[in-house]
Amino acid sequence: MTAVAVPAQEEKTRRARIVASPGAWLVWGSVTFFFVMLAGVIGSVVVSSFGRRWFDTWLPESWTTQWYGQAWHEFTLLDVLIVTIEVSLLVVGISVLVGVPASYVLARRSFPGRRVLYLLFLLPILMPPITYGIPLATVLYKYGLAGHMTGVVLANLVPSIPFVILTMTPFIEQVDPAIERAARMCGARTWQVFLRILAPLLVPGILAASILVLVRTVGMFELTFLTAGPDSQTLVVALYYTMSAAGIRAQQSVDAMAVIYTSMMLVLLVIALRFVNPTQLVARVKEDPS
Amino acid sequence: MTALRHRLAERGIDRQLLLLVPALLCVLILFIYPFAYGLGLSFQPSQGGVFGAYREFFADAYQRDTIWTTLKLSLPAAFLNVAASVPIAYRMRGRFRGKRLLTVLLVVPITLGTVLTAEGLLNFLGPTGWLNRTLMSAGVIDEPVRLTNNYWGVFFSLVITGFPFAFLLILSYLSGIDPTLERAAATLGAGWWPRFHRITLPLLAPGLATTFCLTFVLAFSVFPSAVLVGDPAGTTRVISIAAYHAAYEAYDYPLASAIAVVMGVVELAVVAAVLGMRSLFYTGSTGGKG
Amino acid sequence: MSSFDTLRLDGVTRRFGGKDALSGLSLEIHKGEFIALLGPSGCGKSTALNCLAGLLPLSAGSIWQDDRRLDTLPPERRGFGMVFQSYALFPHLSVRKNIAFGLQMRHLPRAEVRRRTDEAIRLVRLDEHATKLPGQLSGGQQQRVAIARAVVLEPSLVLMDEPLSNLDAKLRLEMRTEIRRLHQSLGLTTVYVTHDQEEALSMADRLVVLRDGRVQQVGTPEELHTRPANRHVADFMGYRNLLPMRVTSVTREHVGVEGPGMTLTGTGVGDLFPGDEVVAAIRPEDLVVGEGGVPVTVEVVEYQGRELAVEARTDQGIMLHLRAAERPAPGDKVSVVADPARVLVFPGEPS
Amino acid sequence: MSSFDTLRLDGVTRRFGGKDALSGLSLEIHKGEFIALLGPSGCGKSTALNCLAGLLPLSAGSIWQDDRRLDTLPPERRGFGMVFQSYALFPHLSVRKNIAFGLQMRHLPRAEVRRRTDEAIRLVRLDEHATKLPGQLSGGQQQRVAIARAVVLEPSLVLMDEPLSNLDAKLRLEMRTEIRRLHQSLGLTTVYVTHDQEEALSMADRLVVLRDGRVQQVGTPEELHTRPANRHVADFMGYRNLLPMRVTSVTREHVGVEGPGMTLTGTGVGDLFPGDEVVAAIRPEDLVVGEGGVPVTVEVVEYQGRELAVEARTDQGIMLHLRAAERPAPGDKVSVVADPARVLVFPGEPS
Amino acid sequence: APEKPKSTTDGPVPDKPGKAVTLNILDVAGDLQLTQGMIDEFVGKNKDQIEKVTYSKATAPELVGKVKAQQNAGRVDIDLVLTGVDGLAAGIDQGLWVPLLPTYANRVPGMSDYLPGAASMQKLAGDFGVTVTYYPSGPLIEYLPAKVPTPPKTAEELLAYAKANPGAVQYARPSNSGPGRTFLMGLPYLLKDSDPKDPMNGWSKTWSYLAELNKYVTLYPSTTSETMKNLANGSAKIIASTTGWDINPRVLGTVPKEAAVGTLAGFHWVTDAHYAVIPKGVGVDKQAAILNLLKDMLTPAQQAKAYDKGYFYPGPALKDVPLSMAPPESQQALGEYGRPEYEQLIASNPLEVPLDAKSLVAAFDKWDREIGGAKVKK
Ligand SMILES: Nc1ncnc2c1ncn2[C@@H]1O[C@H](COP(=O)(O)OP(=O)(O)OP(=O)(O)O)[C@@H](O)[C@H]1O
Ligand SMILES: Nc1ncnc2c1ncn2[C@@H]1O[C@H](COP(=O)(O)OP(=O)(O)OP(=O)(O)O)[C@@H](O)[C@H]1O
Ligand SMILES: [Mg+2]
Ligand SMILES: [Mg+2]
Repeated sequence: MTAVAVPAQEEKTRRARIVASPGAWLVWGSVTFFFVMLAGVIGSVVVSSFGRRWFDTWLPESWTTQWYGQAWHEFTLLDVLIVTIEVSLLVVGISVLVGVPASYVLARRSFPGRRVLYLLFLLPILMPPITYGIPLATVLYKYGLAGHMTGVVLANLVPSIPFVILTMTPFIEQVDPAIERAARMCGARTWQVFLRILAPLLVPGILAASILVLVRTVGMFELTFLTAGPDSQTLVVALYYTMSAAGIRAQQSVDAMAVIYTSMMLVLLVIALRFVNPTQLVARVKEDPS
Repeated sequence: MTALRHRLAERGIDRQLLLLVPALLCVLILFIYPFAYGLGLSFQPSQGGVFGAYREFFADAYQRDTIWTTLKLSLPAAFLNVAASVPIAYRMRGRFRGKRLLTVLLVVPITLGTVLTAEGLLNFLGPTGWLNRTLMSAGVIDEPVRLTNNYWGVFFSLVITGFPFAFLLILSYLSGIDPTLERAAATLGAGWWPRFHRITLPLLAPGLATTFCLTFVLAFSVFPSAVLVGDPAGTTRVISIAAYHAAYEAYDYPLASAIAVVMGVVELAVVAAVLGMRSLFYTGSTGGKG
Repeated sequence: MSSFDTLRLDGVTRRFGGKDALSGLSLEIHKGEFIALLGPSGCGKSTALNCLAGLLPLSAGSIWQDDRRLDTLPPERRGFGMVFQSYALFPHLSVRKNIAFGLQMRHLPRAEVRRRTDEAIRLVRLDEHATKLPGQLSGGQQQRVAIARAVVLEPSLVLMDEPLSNLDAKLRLEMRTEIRRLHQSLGLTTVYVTHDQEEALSMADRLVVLRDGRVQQVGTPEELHTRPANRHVADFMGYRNLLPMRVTSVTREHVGVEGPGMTLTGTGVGDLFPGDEVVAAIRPEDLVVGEGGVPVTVEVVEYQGRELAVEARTDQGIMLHLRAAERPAPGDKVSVVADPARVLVFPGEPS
Repeated sequence: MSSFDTLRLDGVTRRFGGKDALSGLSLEIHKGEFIALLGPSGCGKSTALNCLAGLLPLSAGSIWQDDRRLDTLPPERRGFGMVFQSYALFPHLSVRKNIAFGLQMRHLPRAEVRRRTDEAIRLVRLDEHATKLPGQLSGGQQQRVAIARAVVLEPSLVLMDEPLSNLDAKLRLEMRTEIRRLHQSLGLTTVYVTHDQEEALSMADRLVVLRDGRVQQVGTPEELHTRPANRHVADFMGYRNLLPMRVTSVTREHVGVEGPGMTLTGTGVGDLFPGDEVVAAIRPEDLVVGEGGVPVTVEVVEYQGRELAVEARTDQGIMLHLRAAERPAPGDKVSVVADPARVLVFPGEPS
Repeated sequence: APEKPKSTTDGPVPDKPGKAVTLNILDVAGDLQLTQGMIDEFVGKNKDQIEKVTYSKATAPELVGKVKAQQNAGRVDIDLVLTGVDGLAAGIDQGLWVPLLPTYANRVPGMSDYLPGAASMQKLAGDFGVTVTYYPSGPLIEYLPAKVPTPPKTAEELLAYAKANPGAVQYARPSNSGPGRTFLMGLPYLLKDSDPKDPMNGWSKTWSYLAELNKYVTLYPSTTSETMKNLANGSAKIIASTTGWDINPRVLGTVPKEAAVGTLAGFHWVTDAHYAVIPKGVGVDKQAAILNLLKDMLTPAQQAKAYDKGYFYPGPALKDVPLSMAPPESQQALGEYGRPEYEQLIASNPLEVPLDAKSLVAAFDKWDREIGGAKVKK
């Protein structure tokens, strides 16, 4: 498919267009600027995390991996990483499974009380966990659900499900309802329509929502801390601790923790983007058939 | 029986609405009770009657102003994130070499987390960070520019974490729009700008609205970076700091809940305004014959 | 579910924002029948199909399958097949998978799915394109996928919404034949929407003519063609010349009518009395050049395959459409006549 | 931009994934011409239009407007109008706004936009629906919006991709007339894709017949209809009876051919010699019941408006399509003859 | 699976748990750095009492919420909390802790050997907590001798220095920083304010001093680490510090070894300590194990581990725990980075307990409004 040589002339027109447009320059210019800034931000942390001492100089005096080793041992990071990944995948999976059907109904149907429901689903996103975190943890503890992974997952579902609902609604609106009707005419039940027709068409949306939920879950300190038990701490609790707990801590070890945190997320992100394309398939076929 | 079902169906109530049930249950069980508890708490301050906590908040200019401080940070940040994502995502339609890599790179900052962002900003933009060093050795400035521990530090961190978020969503929403429509507009003599703002933008509006709301909400509840790279006692004393202070330093949970409720209400007002505008726009299938 | 004897539509009505797109459609469809829905653009044909399929809830009326009420069932439980006017192909599935989808939904054995899918692909001549995605097909190819996807299920009732509109004449004829063949060999019941009266006439057992959401006439192709119930049906059935006239005489067989600059003899439809305002309807092919008729001046001559389509104007400025075997030149003055049996006279409604 | 004398396509080729959808299309279009692209489904008609409009980059070849190279210009700078086969209406704009869009792009005064939009809406008979969104329209109504949107601009070149496929016969005739009228009164140049040869024949000045991406014949309607260049064109132009035969004799005027159980006399196309394998092409309407012809048994009789379409089979099992004025019964044995001038004999290609 | 509370939560605490227990220890003060070695050693030797310990760490403010949630639900799975003054006080205020004292004071005999400062700190814990580590803290000032050849010797000189070098003096926002708050609490003593324990009414000199200083402070970082970093990279010249923050960061390498500390004339130490508390709802078996653990921790041999690498210098809460008892790494680190002058300074300056929680929060609030937030107002 991709091996077809693009005729030289086509190439030329394209290049000509890029050269011609000042808008393009502006856009790519700002993108480059953003990347430079980003590289500076990330780079300085990474460099610092490998530096033994770094005072008033361009680069640290000497290099070391001791900060990583320390962080790894201090927080038994392997376990924490495993828990983090388990929790976040569970949260992402469940909130997509529960959220997408709900957003489907909200996007497609009009029924009495739709607005009220929409508001209801908005609230958990709007309300800071301060309002509901402690009572939520109480409820979960009462039923023996907190203090281990179940509680962490359940608590994180509270903002995640509405988040999926909110992000998915416009995606679902974009899908032509006639396609669903056609599937029904082929005898597909609702769940089959979801599985076989909607899900593939919504892949970019689900991907985006999942990534965002993942990021939020991995970074959700409050709810996780309140409901976690000693062996269901996630990375963010450890990170948050290194960052803001009392006591003395080398800057570099915070940086190392942050780098570990980011690396984990990055791996997940790259895996996700490796297998799924955030461009909708429909557009991909029509976009530039060559 | 069937007659009843018929009548209900006419009003839009049928079995498909059952798809809402899991999400609704989650929110009702896990959120509504805890939230009602927190809400109730906000009306039971230790002194000052039912609205005492709210009165306390609004009577104190130092507290009340946090709303404005937060809006001043979050609205421009959300706006910039969305506004910058649109042209970049728009440029990223179509196929070109390295598109996937570029996408990944633009989305990467989402994995940074607040801690790394904060550390990175402090390291990189700090008085002896690489940026100031570069500018000073290039002779552009004599004194280091202050870019951290003030409004700008927080603003940058909101951009770094918010932009990829907005970009990912908008890129996905954008790809759900049938490219044929733009081609049709081109044959009608529309150049790229009218094509964009008359065709693509309105079709993207629902997605933009949602993206804006979500980035705004994320920015509005900014906490760690407001403390870490901001000036938490002064220019970036955002409302969540006030809530945090009440809850975790003064252990005044009624006041904390009240502040959090105020936060939710302010966010709700903005979100409602945006979603209200969104309903003025077309929502529905964005492609296909028929 | 699958089989039935009759399907009864009872006052089926569908309103969109206060306007009836379909109003009071009552019809009994028997097993094995081939019904064509016919009517001008926007008359409610697709709406009727969608109501039957269960894709649009009814605003009033009911649908019965034998003695079972159908209109409360969701579409997937009615077991009908449908070709959508907009095709509605699954954009993410290849041609083959689009077609196989319905079979897979019925959990048929893999081998059978394969066999039947292959057969359907062959039927619509898409063997070469089986692995393409819908976005990579031409318009007509897409339409054929839509046909294949519906008929491969061999459903008890097939609903087809303009299934051949984007096919070339030759393929259209082939497809028509295939559809009829399937209809007959599998004993399907078919409801077929078309804008093409020739197609309707040649394929259907019965025709339903709609106008503005209302049924105008239900009947066999011959009935409709030779005895349209009103001037709208006539208009639609190819009576291109609709001339407002006044009745001069009424006999048992014929009606004499008179208009500006011409008198004609025709056959009345409904009760007519001298002096009534009427409309005389004549097909172009029934208006022929002949002695002693209405004198006209040829204006436009169009080549139409074998015949020539001619537009001519009477001295009073009324435009007539006729056919000619030889090529008259624009400006020629000729006289045209029509067989009274082929001139239909309808009461003139205020239109 | 707007006006030109000739538009020259020079070896225009478009490949999709290694397969030519359109190959080497060379054509000169003169100002004011009405060109119809005709050909079976999937032959590359839409591809050709898209290339012309600038929506698909060419894989090879070039397009010239007078002496300006066109194929490197983006679509919006070519100033052509286009009716998409899939309509491509703007789903968020009302009918009126869809139609006004192009005019607004040209920054015409508001009053003129309004006037011309109203006129176009009236032209396509959508006055009642002007405020609806495309999603609220019937298929045919949508198609009419697409037509109005393109013609309202009065562009120097209008490209129409099956613009009438979803309209009923009556409306289609009206629209045809309107399109021709616009074409003539505004002096537009039109490239018109249709699958309907009748439409092509009646509207176009010249026809281009494509097959598998290649041009088969370019000519006036009459040329194509009476002297198709090869059996594919013949097939496409309604010569439904394509009989594989062998040449027995060749005279200056006629060719004698012989097939299983029948002998015919026809007119040769190209050089033929006795013994050659050929294909005799005859239209159904040229095969008539008459004395001393080929004996056949009637199998299927279809009512088609005025005439009857008959399928009959020779004793050797070859199927013939013919027309009859009177209704024969299936099973009747009749004899059919054809005028030698109307029997075309083509060299038989290995198909 | 959720652990059902196996033993009763009230009633007399046995001498030893009936069966070896598992302890979940939550550290919100960074105390494990000092005490984990002690705990591990005890657990290693007393498998019959404590089967296993799990450690988790958190920040103090969130602790209260979590314990409350568990207590409201009747399932407490945090058995022992190691906390600083703030968490201790918040918990007392919210009624979270088991009143171990004076009932079981005799089970932890080490408590009678507290250093005087530690003993005062123990008073803050009322009936609820047991002091496990202690240090005199600050306020100190820290600087690089190369950049500040003549460091200020009094509060007034510090102000004058700041005036002469705008932006050079830095202390972190008190509510986020130990040295920051020690500086804040130490000022009333330095300035001889009327009531050093009453920030609202007795600190008038302190507040006007801070306001004046504020004019020359460009930045109040949100963490102590940042002030240290700024000191190291030269963007700050003099920062507030404590004994632990002086030694440990130099050991870790975040601050140059050559950094020096100074004191301001007439300063009082504002001491600090870490406490062990047991949340209500913990079974008596576990309480028994914890009491035995605490008894062991408050022995000189164990306390010597608190020297660490100067993290909480000196660290031990008990009398007569010289550095020579500390593990060799501690001795080595402190040999290299320690400051012998501390002994003298500790001995010769008065020790004061920090503000109580309510007053401290009020002081933070006032600081935020009038000092930290002053730049935005007007
Ligand atoms: N994106 C694509 N990828 C691969 N093949 C394509 C693509 N688009 C079109 N084709 C193929 O190119 C050929 C020509 O397509 P085109 O749309 O031009 O046909 P057409 O003449 O318009 O047919 P129709 O009358 O059915 O609309 C078809 O066989 C089609 O399958
Ligand atoms: N969603 C809608 N909202 C409002 N009006 C609608 C809607 N859908 C259809 N209509 C109107 O209902 C009428 C009937 O539409 P329908 O699609 O049934 O026509 P049709 O007979 O299929 O026409 P065509 O031959 O053009 O496809 C049309 O006038 C159309 O404008
Ligand atoms: Mg329709
Ligand atoms: Mg086409």
